[in-house]
Amino acid sequence: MINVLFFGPVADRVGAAVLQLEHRQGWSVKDLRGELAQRYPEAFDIACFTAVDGAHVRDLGRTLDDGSEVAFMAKFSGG
Amino acid sequence: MINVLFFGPVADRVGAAVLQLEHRQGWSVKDLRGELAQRYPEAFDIACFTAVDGAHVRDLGRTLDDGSEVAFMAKFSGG
Amino acid sequence: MHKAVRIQYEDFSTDDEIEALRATSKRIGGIGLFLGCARDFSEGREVSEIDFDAYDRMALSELSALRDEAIARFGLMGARIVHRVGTVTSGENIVLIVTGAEHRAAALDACRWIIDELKERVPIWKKEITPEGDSWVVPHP
Amino acid sequence: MHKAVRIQYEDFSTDDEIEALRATSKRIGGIGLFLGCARDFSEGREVSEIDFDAYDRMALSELSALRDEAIARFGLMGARIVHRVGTVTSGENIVLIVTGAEHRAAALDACRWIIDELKERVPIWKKEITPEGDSWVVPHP
Repeated sequence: MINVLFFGPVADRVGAAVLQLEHRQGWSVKDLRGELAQRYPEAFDIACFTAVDGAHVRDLGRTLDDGSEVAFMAKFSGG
Repeated sequence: MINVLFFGPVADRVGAAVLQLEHRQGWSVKDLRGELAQRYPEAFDIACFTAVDGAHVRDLGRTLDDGSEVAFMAKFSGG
Repeated sequence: MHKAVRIQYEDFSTDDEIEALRATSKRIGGIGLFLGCARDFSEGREVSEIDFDAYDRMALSELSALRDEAIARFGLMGARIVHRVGTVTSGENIVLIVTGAEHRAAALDACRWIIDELKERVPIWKKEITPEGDSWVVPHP
Repeated sequence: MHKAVRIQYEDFSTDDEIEALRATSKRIGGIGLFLGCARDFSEGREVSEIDFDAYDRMALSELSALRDEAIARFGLMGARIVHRVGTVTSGENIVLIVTGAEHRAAALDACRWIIDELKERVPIWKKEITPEGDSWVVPHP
């Protein structure tokens, strides 16, 4: 299972804070992003940062282990 | 009368915080400084700032009015 | 004693954080502090409150990493960072950064660096609640 | 209410000064603060206390001028400066600067500018009391 997390403006546009997807062998962050962006195009318009298991990920080619937690995030506005 | 004020390290070297001197017509800050520097050379070695009536003075040629308050001060070390 | 890096719903006390920082060393000569507050105006609109959402787990680990980096980079004797989440009313505290160093330059430079980096790196989002409606804040580039 | 610029023998409260600053405007989004403390070490010597002497009248007017200049230069909504004189024991507060602005950069830049200028322009002198004797501090050039 892959846990996908959304926060703030992205969660508003998806209409959910968490999605659970079946894990697929060899699936990359990019593959996951592509599939979700088709379902939630408005949310992914503003999702410019990605984290896997709580750490920033820049290489979207990285494959996802079963049980991963993936967050697609809008530009931060804390502080 | 001219009130001459000393503080901190300069007061320590003069051995006093206040001196009162008779006012002399046409006397400048420089004249006053010269006379006091002869009496207290060690104090005036470190007296690098001068104030008249509570304001920094850079033009030592300025003449002193009767009743002036003059301070000869070491480099500041507050904060 | 509170932890040096926190994300919390409750307000915090600047005095308590300063005291906790000082308790770490008697060699601290300069303390820098930045306190972010909720303004009642933002770009011409009246703001009654601000709602914060955060990726708590990641925000905490990013804040801890920021603190460690600041301590190493500026030679700090200590640093504390507290950020609120949930609803913050106009005029209230949002974020507090406190840094302690031997001298003033390091303390103030570190404070500035931490708040700048926090805004870039820490997954927290704010929504402004105004009489005309709510909107997520889009940071300037 | 305490004045915004003071020279005093008594200690001060950072929370009180922050509250007084905030009371001046609800548009303050960022508060910068610098707190100078008496360290127990200075250039390798143990320091038990620091004695401050000041040209009170001139120091106050220089501090007021500094505050006005900082408000104009950085577009501050408020600023407060408190400096202690007399005897300050190791670990205690010496000087507090608090600045409030719409945004963080102005608040922190102003804080830094005020403490730097204060050291150059305000007639206050410190003497360190150590087990080996007392000595007036000679500032670095």
